[in-house]
Amino acid sequence: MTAVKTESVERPEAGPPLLDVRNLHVTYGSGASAVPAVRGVDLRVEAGRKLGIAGESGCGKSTLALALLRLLPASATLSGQILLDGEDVLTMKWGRLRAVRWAGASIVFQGAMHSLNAVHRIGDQIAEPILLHGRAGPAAARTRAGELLEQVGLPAARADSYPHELSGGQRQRVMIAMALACDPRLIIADEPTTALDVMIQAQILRLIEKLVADQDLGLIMISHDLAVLSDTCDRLAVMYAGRVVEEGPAEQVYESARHPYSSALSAAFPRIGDLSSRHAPRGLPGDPPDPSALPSGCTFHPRCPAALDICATEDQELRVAGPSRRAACVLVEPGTAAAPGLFGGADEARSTS
Amino acid sequence: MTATTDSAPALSPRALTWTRRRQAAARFWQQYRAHRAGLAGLTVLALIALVALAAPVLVGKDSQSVTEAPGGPLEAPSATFPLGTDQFGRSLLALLVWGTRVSLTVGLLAAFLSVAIGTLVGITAGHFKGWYGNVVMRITDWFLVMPTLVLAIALATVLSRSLWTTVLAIGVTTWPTTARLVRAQTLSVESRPYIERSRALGGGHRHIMSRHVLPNVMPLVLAQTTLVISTAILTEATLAFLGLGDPTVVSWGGLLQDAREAGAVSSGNWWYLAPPGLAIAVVALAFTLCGRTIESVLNPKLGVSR
Amino acid sequence: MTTTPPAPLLSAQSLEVAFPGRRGAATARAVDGVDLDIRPGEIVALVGESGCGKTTLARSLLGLVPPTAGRVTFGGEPLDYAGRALKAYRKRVQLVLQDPSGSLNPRHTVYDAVAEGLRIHGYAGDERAAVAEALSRAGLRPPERFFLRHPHELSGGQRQRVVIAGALVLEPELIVADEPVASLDASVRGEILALLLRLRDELGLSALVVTHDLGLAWNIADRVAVMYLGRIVETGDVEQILTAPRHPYTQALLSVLPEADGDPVILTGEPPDPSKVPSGCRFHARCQVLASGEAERAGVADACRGQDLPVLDGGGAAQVACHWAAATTQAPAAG
Amino acid sequence: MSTESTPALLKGAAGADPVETDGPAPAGPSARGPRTRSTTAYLRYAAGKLAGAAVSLFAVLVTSFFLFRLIPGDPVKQMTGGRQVSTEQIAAMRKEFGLDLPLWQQFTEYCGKALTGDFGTSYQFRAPVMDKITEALPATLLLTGTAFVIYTVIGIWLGARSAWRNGSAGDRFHTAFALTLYSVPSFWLGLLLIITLSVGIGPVPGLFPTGGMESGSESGFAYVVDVAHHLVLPVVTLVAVEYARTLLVMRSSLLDEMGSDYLTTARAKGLRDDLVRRRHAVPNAMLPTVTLLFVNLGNTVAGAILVETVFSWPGLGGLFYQALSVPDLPLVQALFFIFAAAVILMNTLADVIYPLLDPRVGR
Repeated sequence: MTAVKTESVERPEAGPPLLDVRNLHVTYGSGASAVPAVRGVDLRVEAGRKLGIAGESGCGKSTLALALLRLLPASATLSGQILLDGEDVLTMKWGRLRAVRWAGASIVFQGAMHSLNAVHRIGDQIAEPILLHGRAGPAAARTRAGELLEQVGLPAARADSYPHELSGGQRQRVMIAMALACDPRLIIADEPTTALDVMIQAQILRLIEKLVADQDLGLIMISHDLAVLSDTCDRLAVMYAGRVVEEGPAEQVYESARHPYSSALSAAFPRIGDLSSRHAPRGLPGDPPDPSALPSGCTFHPRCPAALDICATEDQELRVAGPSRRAACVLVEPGTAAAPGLFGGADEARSTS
Repeated sequence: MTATTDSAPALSPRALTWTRRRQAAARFWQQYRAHRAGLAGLTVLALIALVALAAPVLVGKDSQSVTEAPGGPLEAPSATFPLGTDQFGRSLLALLVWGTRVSLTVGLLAAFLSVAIGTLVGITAGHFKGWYGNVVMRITDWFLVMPTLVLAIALATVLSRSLWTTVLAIGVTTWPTTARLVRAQTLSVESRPYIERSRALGGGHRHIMSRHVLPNVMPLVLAQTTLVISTAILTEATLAFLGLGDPTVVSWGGLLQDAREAGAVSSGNWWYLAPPGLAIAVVALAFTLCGRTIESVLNPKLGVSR
Repeated sequence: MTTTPPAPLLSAQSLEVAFPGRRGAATARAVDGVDLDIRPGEIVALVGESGCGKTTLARSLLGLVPPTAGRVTFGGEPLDYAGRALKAYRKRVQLVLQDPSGSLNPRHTVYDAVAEGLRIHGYAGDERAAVAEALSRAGLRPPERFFLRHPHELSGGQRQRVVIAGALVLEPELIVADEPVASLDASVRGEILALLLRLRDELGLSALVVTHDLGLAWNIADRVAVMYLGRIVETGDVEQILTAPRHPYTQALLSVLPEADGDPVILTGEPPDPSKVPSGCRFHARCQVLASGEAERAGVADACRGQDLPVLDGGGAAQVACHWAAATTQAPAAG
Repeated sequence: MSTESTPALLKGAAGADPVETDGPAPAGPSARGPRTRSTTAYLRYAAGKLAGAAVSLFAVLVTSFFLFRLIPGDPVKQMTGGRQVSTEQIAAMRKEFGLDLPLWQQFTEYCGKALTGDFGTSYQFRAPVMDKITEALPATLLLTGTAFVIYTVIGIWLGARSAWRNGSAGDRFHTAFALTLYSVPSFWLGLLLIITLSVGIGPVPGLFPTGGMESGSESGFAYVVDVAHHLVLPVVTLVAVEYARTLLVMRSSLLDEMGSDYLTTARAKGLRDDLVRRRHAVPNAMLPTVTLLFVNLGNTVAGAILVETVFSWPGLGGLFYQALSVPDLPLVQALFFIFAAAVILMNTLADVIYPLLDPRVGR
C-alpha cells in the first residue's frame, strides 16, 4: 500500500514539522482475526497550527491518538512512521519514549472523570509528570501545579481537591492543566468536550484555543463533531474506516466538502436558520463499517449516494482536490469546482429502509 | 455483527423462543469448551457422579456393615484392600465410594436450599427498595456476621443428628452471601434503562422481576450455586469430622473422624487419612472450577472474580 | 401550525417535582412550575442543559416520577396514578430513551424486546404479525431477519429502531423521546430523526423530544420550549424562537453554536443547581444582559434580582419569561 | 465463604456515578461545604455504623442465649455424668447455675451480667467463663494474628502479580494452586502435616511437635523459640487454606482497574510500568481488598476452631469444641458471642475506616 507522498502539498517552513505521520497502519490482533483500525494515514502538524480529525465510531481516530505516543495495548501492531520533531516514535527505545511522552507531546483525554485517578489529589496528579521528567523539585512542582490551575481558570487552592469533587467542566480543565505541565510542543486532545454541556464546551474550546495561541503549541483535536472542529481548527482531516478520506482547510472542508462522506457528515449538523434543513434531517443510510468486516473497493461505497460501479471494486486514494486540499473519491478531479451538489436540497436518496 | 440467524419466516413466537434457547445453549457450550479448567472440572464431576450412582453395584451394600467386615482391623493397603481397612476391618475403598453419595447429596441439596433462599431474598430486597428491602437486608446482614461455621456447628448441635440437619444447617447459614450478591446484581440491573423502558411500557413488579431481573441474575446464581456446592461439601465434611454428622451413614468427613479416633495420626496410617480428604478436595475443586468457568462464560465482564 | 389550537393531547399544569436532599442537603426542585401542552400531531422539543430538569419533566409526564404538585392531563383526563389506569395510560404514551444499548435487555432478542409491550398489555391479536409490522415501520426490513438477533449483534442505529418499534407496536398517540439520537453517530442521526418525522406524517403521532441540541429542534420540531433551572423560560414556534430569541439564555445558547454568527456569549460559572434556586429571575446570576448593565438601562435590574417571573402558559404562543425582554419589546410577553 | 464483602458503601459509590444527564443534580463543587461540614457528615456516618453494630451485638447476645437452650437434654444431668445424685443435690445445682428461674428471668439476668463482662460459671470447669476465655485468648490471638499477617501479605502480593501478568503461566499457576488449597479441608491438611512432619513417615523424623503451644520446660528466649516451633504447623495450615481468598479478590479488583483510562493517562505521562502499577493501579485496587482483610480477620478467629482442635492448640476454638461436647452452656454462649462479636467488630471497623481511605465515599 503506497500512500500519496505528502511532500508536494505545502511547506512554508524550513525545519521538519512538529509531527509528521507517514503511512501509519495499526492492526489489532494477528492472523485471521486481525482487525485493521488505522490503514495508512498521513498527517502533519506545524507548530502553532491546529489540526482537527473528524470521524465516527470505529473510524480509528482514537486509536490514532493513542498510537502517536505508542499507548496502544500489546495486541496492536504499528507500522509506518510517526516523526515527532523529526524523531520516529515507533523506533524509539523505551527510555527515550518515556522521556518523550508528556514532555514532547501530551494528551487531553476524553471523559476526564475516568482519566484522572480518583484516589489522588489533582495537584499531585498535575505535579507527577513535572517531577517525573525532572523539571522541578517537589516544592516547585506543587507551586507550578497551582500556577497551571490558575492558567486554566481554576483557583490554585483546588490542587487539594479530589477529582470527584469537581464538575465535568472543571475536571476537563484539570486535564488541560496537566497536559501543559511539561511544556510540550504538541497537545493531542481526544474528544475534549464530549459529554459536556454546550456552554461548558464553549468555555473549554475557548480555553484550548487561547492556550494554543499563547504558547505557540501544535494541536491535534479529535472529535466526532465536525462543526466544532471546523470552528476551532485550521485544517481538518475526515476519517472513515481507518483512512483519511478528505483533508484541507477546516472552513472549506466543512462548507464545501469534496468527498461525499464529509459532505454528508457536514450536512448532519444543521445550521439553524437554514430553511433547507428545516424539517429535513440529513443523514446517511446504513452504519459506519465494522473494522473487522470492511466493504471492498472504496469502503464508503455501500452508503455513498454518488457511488459508481467502479467504487465497489477499486480502492480510492487521496488525490489533490484543489489548493492544499485532498480527497479520496473517484469523482474528484483536480481543479474541478467544489462539491458536486450531492446534498443541496431535499432528496430521496437518504430515506432507506 | 453479521449473525447467521436468518430464520425460516413462518415460525410461531413459541418456536422462535425455542430456537433462541437452543442457540443460546449451543453458544454457551461452545464457549465453555474453550476453558480447559472448566472442562476438567466437568469431567471429574461426571466420573464422580457415575461412581456415586453405581456405588451399590461397585462395592455392594454390605460393605458398610461393621459386623460382616471382610478384613482385620487397620490393615495396610494390599491387593484385597487397595486402601487398607478401618478399625472394624471394613474396606476403606468401599467406604470411600459410599461416602461419595453422602457428600454429593448433602452438597447439592444444601446448595440448592441456600441459593434458593438467597436468590429470592436478594431479588425482592433489590427490587422493593422501601422498608421491605431495608428490613430484609438488615436480617441478611445479621446472618452474614454470624460466623458461618460456628452457627452451623451450633445448629447441628441443637438439632437431631441426621443428614437433613446437616443440609439445613449449611443451607440456613450460607444463603446471605448469595442474597447480597444477587441483591447487588439486581440493583445494577434495575438501574439499567431497559427497566425504565419496561416500566414505561406498563410492566409491573412481577413482570420486571421475572422477565428482566431474573434472567440477568441467573448466570450469577448458576455460578454461585456451583461455588456454594463446594463450600457445602467442605462444611459437611467439617461437621462430620467434629462428630456432628449423621452417625448412621458413611461420609468422607466421618471417615476422617474415625481415622483420627482410631489413632491413625499418631501411628502414621496415612492411607487411612489421605484418601477421604483428597476426595473432598477434588470434588470441591471440580465444582469451583466449573463455577468459575460458568461465570466467565456467562458474564465475561465480571471476569473470573473470586 | 397553530391557527386554531386544538385541545392538547398531553398537558402539564403547574407541574412541580422535588427530590429530597441526601444527608441533609436542600431539596432539589428539579421541575419548579411548568405548564406545557402537546397537541395531536405536534412535535415539541424541550431544550436545556443538563440539570435543568428536562428529563425529570419528561419522566413525570409519563407517570414514572410522581409530581410533588400540579397535575398532568391526557386527552383532558387527569392522570390517575392507580395501577390499572396508569397501565392503560402507558399503552397510549411511549418512551424512547437516549441510550439504545442500555434500553434493550441484552438477554432478549429483538422479537422479545418488541413483543414485550404486547405481552404486558395482553394483546389478543397476532403477536408475530404485529411485531413484524412495527419493525418494518421502524425501518428494519425484512423484519424476520431481525427477530432472533440480540442487541449486541445490531448497530446503534438499528438498536434505536428496535426501541422505536417496541414503542410503535402498542399504537401509541404520543412518544416521549429523551435525547433519542445523542448517543448515535452523526451520520446515523438524520435517519432516526427522519423516521420520527415520518411517523408523525403517517400515523399522526405526537412527540415530545427532550434534547440539549438546538440543531435537532430545528431539524424536526414544530415548537420549542427552553428550560432553565426547572422552569420554561422561553417557548414558541421553532423558526421564531431559534432565529429571533428574546430570552438572554436562549440567545446565549444559540450564540455558542459553532456555526453561529457573531460573538459567542459564553456564560460563566457552573451549571445551575436545582437545590439552590436563586430569588428573582432564576437566570439573573448568569445573565449577560444584567451583567452588561443593559437591564439597568432598561430599568428592570431590580426586578431581575428580586421579582419572580410568572409561569409561562403551555399553549402555542411565543412567550418569554424575562423582565428585560418584556420591557424592551412591544410583543405581548407574558408578565 | 463470605467473599462478597464489599460494603454497601462501595456500591453506593459506584451507583452514584453521575451517568444521568438530568434529574437531581449530583452534589456539585458548589454544594461541597467547608471541611467542618464534611467532618460532621463523616462522624454522623460513623456513629450510625457504630449504632448498627451495637444492635447487631445485642441480636447476637439474644441468639446466643436462646439457640443453645434448644439443645435436647438436661444440662444438670449431663454434668452429673450419670452418677447417682439426690433430687436435693440436683435442685442445689440448678440453683447454683440459676436454672431454677423462669426462662425470661434467666435471660434478663444473662443480658445484664453479660454487659458487665460476666458470662456466668462454666459447668465443666466450675470456674468463671470469662477466666477461661481470657486464659485461652492469647493463644488464639497469637495463632490467628500470625496467620493473618502472613496470608494477607502473600495474598496481596501474589494477587497483584497475577493480575498484572494476567493470563501468563505464573498467573495460571498461582490461581490454580490457590484454588486447590482453597478446596482442601483445613483439618485434613493439618492432620496430614502432623503425620508427615510431626510423626514422620518411615525414616523421616518428626520435625515439629504434634500439638499444644509449649513444651512446658522452657523459659526466656528458649520459651519464645519453643512457642514459635509449636506455631509453625498450625500457622502453615491456616495460611494455606486462607490466602486464596485474598489472592483472588486482589487479583480480580486489580483486573477491574486494569482497563481504566487513568492508567493510560499515567502511561502517557511517561511513567514506568511498575510505577503505573504501584502508584496508580494498586492503590485503587486495594480499596475493596482492605474491606476484605478486616472481614477475614474477624472470620479467622472462628475459622481457627478446626485448626486449634486438630493441633490441640489451647485457644478459643479448642475451648469451644470441648464446651460443645458437654454441652457447657455458659461457655458455649459466651464463645459464640465472642466469635460473632469479632466479625461484627471487624466489619464495623472496615465500614468506618473505608471512607478515610477512599476520597470518593462518605466525606
